[in-house]
Amino acid sequence: MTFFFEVLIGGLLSGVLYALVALGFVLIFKASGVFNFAQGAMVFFAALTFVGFTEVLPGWFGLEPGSGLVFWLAFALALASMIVLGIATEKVVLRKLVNQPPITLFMATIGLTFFIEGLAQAFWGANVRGLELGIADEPIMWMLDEYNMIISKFDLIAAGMALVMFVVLALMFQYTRVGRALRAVADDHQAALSVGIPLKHIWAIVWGVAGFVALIAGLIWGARSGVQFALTFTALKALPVLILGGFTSVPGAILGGLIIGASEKLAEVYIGPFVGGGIESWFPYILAMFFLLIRPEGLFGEKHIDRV
Amino acid sequence: MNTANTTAAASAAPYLSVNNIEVIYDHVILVLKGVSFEVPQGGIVALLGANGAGKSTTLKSISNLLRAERGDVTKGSIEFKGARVDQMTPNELVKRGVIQVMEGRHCFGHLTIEENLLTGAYTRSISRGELKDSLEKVYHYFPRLKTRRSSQAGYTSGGEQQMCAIGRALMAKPEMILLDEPSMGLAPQIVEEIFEIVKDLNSKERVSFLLAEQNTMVALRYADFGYILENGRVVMEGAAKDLANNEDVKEFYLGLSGEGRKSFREVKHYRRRKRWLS
Amino acid sequence: QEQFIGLPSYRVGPYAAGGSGIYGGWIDYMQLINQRDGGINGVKLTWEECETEYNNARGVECYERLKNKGATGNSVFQPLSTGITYSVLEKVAEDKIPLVTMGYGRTDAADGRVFPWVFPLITTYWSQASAIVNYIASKEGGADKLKGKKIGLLYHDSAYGKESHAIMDKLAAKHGFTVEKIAVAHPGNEQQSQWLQIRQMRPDYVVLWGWGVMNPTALRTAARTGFPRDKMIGVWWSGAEEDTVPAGDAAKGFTAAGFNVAGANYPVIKDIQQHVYGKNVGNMEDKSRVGSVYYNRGVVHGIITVEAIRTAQEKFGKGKPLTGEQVRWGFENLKIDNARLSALGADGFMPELKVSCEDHEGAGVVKFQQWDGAKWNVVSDWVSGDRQLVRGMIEESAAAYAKEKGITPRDCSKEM
Amino acid sequence: MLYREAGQFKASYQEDAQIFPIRQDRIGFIALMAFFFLVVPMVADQYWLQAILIPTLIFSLAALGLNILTGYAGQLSLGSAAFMAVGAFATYNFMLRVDGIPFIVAVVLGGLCAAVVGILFGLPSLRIKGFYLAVATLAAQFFIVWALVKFPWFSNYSSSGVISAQEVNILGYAFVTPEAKYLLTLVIVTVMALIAKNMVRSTTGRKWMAVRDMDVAAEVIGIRLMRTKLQAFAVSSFYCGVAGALYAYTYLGTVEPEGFNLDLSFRILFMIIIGGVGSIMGSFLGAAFIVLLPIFLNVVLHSAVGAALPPGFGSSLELMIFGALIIFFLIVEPHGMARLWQIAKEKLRLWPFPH
Amino acid sequence: MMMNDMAQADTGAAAGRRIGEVILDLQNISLRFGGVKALTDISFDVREHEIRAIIGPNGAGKSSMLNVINGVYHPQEGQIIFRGEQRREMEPYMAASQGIARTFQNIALFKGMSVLDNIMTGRHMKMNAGLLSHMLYFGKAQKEEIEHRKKVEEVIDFLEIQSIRKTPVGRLPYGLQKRVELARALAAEPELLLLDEPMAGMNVEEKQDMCRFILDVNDQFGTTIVLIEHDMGVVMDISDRVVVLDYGKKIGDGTPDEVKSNPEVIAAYLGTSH
Ligand SMILES: Nc1ncnc2c1ncn2[C@@H]1O[C@H](COP(=O)(O)OP(=O)(O)OP(=O)(O)O)[C@@H](O)[C@H]1O
Ligand SMILES: Nc1ncnc2c1ncn2[C@@H]1O[C@H](COP(=O)(O)OP(=O)(O)OP(=O)(O)O)[C@@H](O)[C@H]1O
Ligand SMILES: [Mg+2]
Ligand SMILES: [Mg+2]
Repeated sequence: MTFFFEVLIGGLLSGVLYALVALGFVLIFKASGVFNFAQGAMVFFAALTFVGFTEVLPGWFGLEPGSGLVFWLAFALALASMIVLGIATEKVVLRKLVNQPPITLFMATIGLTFFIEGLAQAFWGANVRGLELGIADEPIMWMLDEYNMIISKFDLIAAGMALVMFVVLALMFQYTRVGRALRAVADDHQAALSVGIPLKHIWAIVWGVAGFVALIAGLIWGARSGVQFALTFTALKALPVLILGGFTSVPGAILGGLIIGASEKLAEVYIGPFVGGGIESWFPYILAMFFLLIRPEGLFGEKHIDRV
Repeated sequence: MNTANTTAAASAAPYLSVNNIEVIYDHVILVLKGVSFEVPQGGIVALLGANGAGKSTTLKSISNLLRAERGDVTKGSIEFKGARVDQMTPNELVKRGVIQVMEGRHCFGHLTIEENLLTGAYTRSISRGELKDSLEKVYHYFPRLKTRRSSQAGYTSGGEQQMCAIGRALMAKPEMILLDEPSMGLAPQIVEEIFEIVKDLNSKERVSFLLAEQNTMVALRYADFGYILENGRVVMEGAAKDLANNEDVKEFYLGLSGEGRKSFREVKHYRRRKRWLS
Repeated sequence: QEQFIGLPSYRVGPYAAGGSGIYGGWIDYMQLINQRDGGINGVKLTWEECETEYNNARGVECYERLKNKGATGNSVFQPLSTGITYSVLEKVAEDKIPLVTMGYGRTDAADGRVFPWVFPLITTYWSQASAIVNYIASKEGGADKLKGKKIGLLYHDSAYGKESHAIMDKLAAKHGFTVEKIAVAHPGNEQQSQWLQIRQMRPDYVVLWGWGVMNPTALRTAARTGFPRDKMIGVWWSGAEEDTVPAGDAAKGFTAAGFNVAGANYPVIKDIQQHVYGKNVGNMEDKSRVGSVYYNRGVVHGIITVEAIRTAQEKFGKGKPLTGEQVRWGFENLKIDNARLSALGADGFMPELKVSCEDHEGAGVVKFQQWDGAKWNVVSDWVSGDRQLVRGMIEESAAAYAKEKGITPRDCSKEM
Repeated sequence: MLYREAGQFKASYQEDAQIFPIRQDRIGFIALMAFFFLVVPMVADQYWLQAILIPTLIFSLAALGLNILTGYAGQLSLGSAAFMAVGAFATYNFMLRVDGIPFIVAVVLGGLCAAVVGILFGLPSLRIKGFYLAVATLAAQFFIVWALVKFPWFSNYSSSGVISAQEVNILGYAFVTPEAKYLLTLVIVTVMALIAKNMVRSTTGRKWMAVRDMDVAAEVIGIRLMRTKLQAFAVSSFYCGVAGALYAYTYLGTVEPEGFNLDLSFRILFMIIIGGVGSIMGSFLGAAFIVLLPIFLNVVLHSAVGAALPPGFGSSLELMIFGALIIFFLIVEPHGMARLWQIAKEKLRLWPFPH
Repeated sequence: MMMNDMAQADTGAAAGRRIGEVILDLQNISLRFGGVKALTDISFDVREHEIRAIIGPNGAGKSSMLNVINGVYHPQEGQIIFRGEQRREMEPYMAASQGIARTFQNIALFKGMSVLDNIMTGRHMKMNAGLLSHMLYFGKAQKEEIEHRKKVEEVIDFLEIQSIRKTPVGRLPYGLQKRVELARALAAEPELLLLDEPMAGMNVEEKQDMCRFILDVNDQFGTTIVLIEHDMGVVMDISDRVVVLDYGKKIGDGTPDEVKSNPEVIAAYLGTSH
């Protein structure tokens, strides 16, 4: 039974981290109806830029490597880069594709993916780097002593950070003027334009915020498994979370994350051995698919309205 | 009606003027072939014409929504209060006071009616209280919306959506509204109500209107001036009263012949169509 | 006089870290030969890179594009990708270009009678698995101590990862230990459940048959669940700096196999630094990576390629560019003994090698290195696997392929 | 004034419903076919045939398959590569296990297997729409590749999961030379493209498009949504399956399940979006674009200016330019190259007048 | 009220058009969406060959009523009897196969297809060549295609949309789209045609044309028509009987004249200006 709970809790914590990546998707989808394929690339770009700066900054300014100052300076610079990237995306890509069908915008973000991946590697090279956030990745001792259960401190803190972000963003969407405008844009670009919602600002804001989310996700995932191209794959983990929770819902993303995280781990442990293991690659998708059969727009997604 | 003095007061300076514009869609489809007209401050100008004449296109070129449909103003200029506005974004235009109500409603389906209305006030930085007042005003004009305020717009009836679209534009507190077929799909008494609202806003708050309307009868009743568009050209213009008395207009746009309105059942043949230009 | 070598490389994407290191080392070594020796007996080496992105279709395109370049065509094709290897496996025989797949590709191609054009060289996955078991045995104090032990096999859930299954099962049966196979789905950046399972099973060792991000993640998660890292043995695709550095302290004590070692303290690397980087023609952007595991592996690629060409020149004429067919002969008759290694400045850097018509593997040994938190340290001599068992499996598998394809294996006694 | 339809009158509906109603188009098409069937095999070298033309044709076929599903029937799918894998592995097993089975029959059966799997994974489309469906088709992608790796029977117990295609032999003629393989591929692709064209210009295609454009209205007209969607899934998967079989048999020779990864699925999706969603010709244009552009960039950046760039930078630059060009194309024409072509023709028709 | 229906029909209808038996009978229909009561206990019938109008203020439930008739919405209560068959719910395609066609308030054309293809799609119920024969485009498929194309061309001629045959419908102005939608519905040769505000957004001239089309369809093919329209002129002129809905309830039913003078209807809908 301890084992069961260990797996369950571990899964839930990983789930929150999946949800963190999914959140980036949700933001952009909600605000523009675009399925942003580049989300994974943005996570990679953000983390790589951050690590890149921590490497070069000491040399530039004679700072002590690994110091808090370097960390925060690198963080600020990485965030600035993400915002610049967001604004540039709006200027060069989205503005020109207003009111186009979703699939076209989707494709544009695929182009963007290639671009960002190339850009990141052109700037910082393809090397794999380590990243230390200074949060020890070790089991919480009293849990281990008391219940013989392994729960990682790192995961717990990361999940906590993620949850704070979720709450803030969820509130913003529901209750602010900008949040409302974002949702309006997602419904109908042209109508949003017609009431004077400045698409460019909105998009720049959203992509900036998505960049911030990507940076956080990049830092956490980068600290877990190194800053390398594989960070782009975190997007793959986020997709089932996204469909399960619904493309448009921040709470959906988090609940979806919890469900996917927990069930995928439990399935791997309890079902995997019977079919040869490795089912984590598809299990979340199949699970999400069955969920969709019951609720076609995910748990909290906006219902597709078709009236005649 | 006090049409006469509004027109007189306004004719001094051109408020909105459209000068000889040409519009091409998709680089190949030429739709407007040199359209010019003016809207005086505080005026109500009707743009009339058959389906496909280019009314919506004209409105969209003023509000700069054309680019979103891969359309382009290739010639001519558009001026509002003396400044060229053709290169402005719709957002800047709304801030300057020009807002369009698009044909076919275009409500934000997933937002509630009230949220839809609130998006209309996006460009105004106002306090919560003022926002509430504006809302109340719209609800006052359209009580039906109040009862449906918390339903998602996508699930409301056609007419409710139309009201929502108009109400949304009102929330921006515009100086000039471009109304594209406001009466479409509305029950007759609501049509009247909407035009009364137009009248009201026009006389009380000096809001100018440019309306594209198929319901010529009503449009000419409320407008000061009218332009008739055919095939992307202005083929006739004049004071609303004069137009309403023009024989051709009477026959083709008002369905009135010499002996008054004909029953729809009596119109026997439809293979006749007179065009001023084609 | 120039000898052309086509390089189907990958420097972007998930595989780039390995690619840039290996191709960097390889190119630097060829540069060294050109700069220091003026080529191989006066024949300068030329090369052209072609980006494959590790994608099969693009690999085939590169292969076709490169094959007729240079005066005598491409001399050797080394795609560094199992997928591309398979895609050109049959073409190389038609085009008469040797295909060298060091540490990847088709294991049974070590049977040169069935695969005359393919050279896995030095070692194969099966030899490696067997060597790892032998290494564990030596740590435990003898093969008999393996009995009753439990070895966890944490593998990348792909064809690559599954290559380990058959041989491990055979070895387990032979030595009386048990294997617990645990799959990690690609890409493997989340292994919570696998390691909790491992914690339950309590294996004595865990063999990490991983790739890419799966490796540091495994190390980190092992640390988190309290599995001792010095009981984890990695394969050569799990044993580079790229695998340990991201794991931070969690990687300390981790041991991995390799058919080359890390370190810049070898004459050959020093020569590269002097003659290549000294003249500012080095290929690595990040010079600190010179001497890393992947870089040195690239140097091994370079050494073997150059030595094969040198060997072939002995037969077909010194100082002349050779055709792919002639270079193939060079590979098949390649013999690098310790004396030669010393001469090359690569003593202990890579194993001795003797290739023959039957045996395209030629060595079958690996060294084990342990990560101390900053660098790899060699902790064993060259360890061989169970050559007989492995060879048996190779021949069996090759024979099955020959049958399926209707290939009559060469009779090696008739060759030369 | 060359490109005019003036003076070409159609006397019957049959004439009006031709694939190329305009004479100039017909002539152009015949010339093109003659070029590809007669001239190319004679002049193209092995590189062009094996590394460019054959894969372009095969990817065109896969793109065509996806276009039927996504472009015509409006069901977004990210699992095309998996259906290709089913086709390839099924064909392999038919060839392997059924003695003396003719190649074409094996390919068709392989395609049918893909169709069956396609229907299975198409079932959720009855309830799920848009991007939700796309992500659900990812389940197919991951599951199928996993299953092919996991169950060694599919690859005849080959230790590495790789299958090695048998020799293609039709009526005693062995297709071994690149020219022969090219012609075989070309024939199959041409025939299937014509069949696709026929489907989309008849009721079948109209039903697909109706479901795509507005499914409620389609249902009100009496179209059975379930049947139509599943039919599209089946046909599309069949096309992908055949493409997969050709991928194994006339192109690579040996394939591993992981070769049919998500990346390939995306690549096929790029093809139809760049080429033109809902256009047969677009599938071909898109495939050519996606196959050729990276090669072109690679040649330019590595062979031409490669020496001047730091290593690795060239490859990154390649990726950046590729991405930028995709975006550029979409901005110029969001509806793909096929639409660009159409607009060009419309302009040509009006030429020398601008409108 | 029922009794003078026939008399009214006789005089009002053009010669040769005889209003027949009840073919559609709606009994006690109630429809709710969550808390919204779209329709409450509504009953009325439609007779063969008649033009039956439904009017009412916005949001009264008119469109919902049509949706109930052809199976898009499933009412919680009530019964629908169409040509003697009684049912409460069915799928839209079943309604289509029984001869019910319709147009939509918000145009629901297939935007990516040409006018011709849109109308051809309307005929698909009558085409039964299989997939294989379509693949080859030979034999039955081709024959069918041509045969039905002829029918479609008749509809195109009838509605005078020859010149836009090959245009993608998305590019057409609103009014023409409405006409194409009608064409698509007519192509199915329906027995019962449901029209949801077919004349919205048209000027008088176009409305006249549209009325003519509707009357002609009704005359020439004997098609029964249920019509929603806000233009009272049109409704009063061309319909045989009118149902008035308000807030989901029926507040009037009868001939145009009767409805016009019904005080409840005047209060709720017509207002005093008419
Ligand atoms: N996005 C577009 N692309 C191509 N052509 C268009 C587009 N929008 C409109 N058109 C064409 O422009 C012409 C004018 O259309 P517009 O919508 O302005 O007419 P309208 O006068 O508003 O008609 P209606 O009364 O039906 O609304 C029409 O012929 C139409 O086909
Ligand atoms: N699918 C639905 N979900 C929720 N509410 C709905 C739905 N369909 C209709 N309604 C509600 O039912 C009521 C009746 O709608 P309906 O569309 O039938 O009105 P209508 O009479 O056609 O009005 P209009 O003349 O404005 O088109 C409206 O209040 C509408 O909001
Ligand atoms: Mg219009
Ligand atoms: Mg309605």
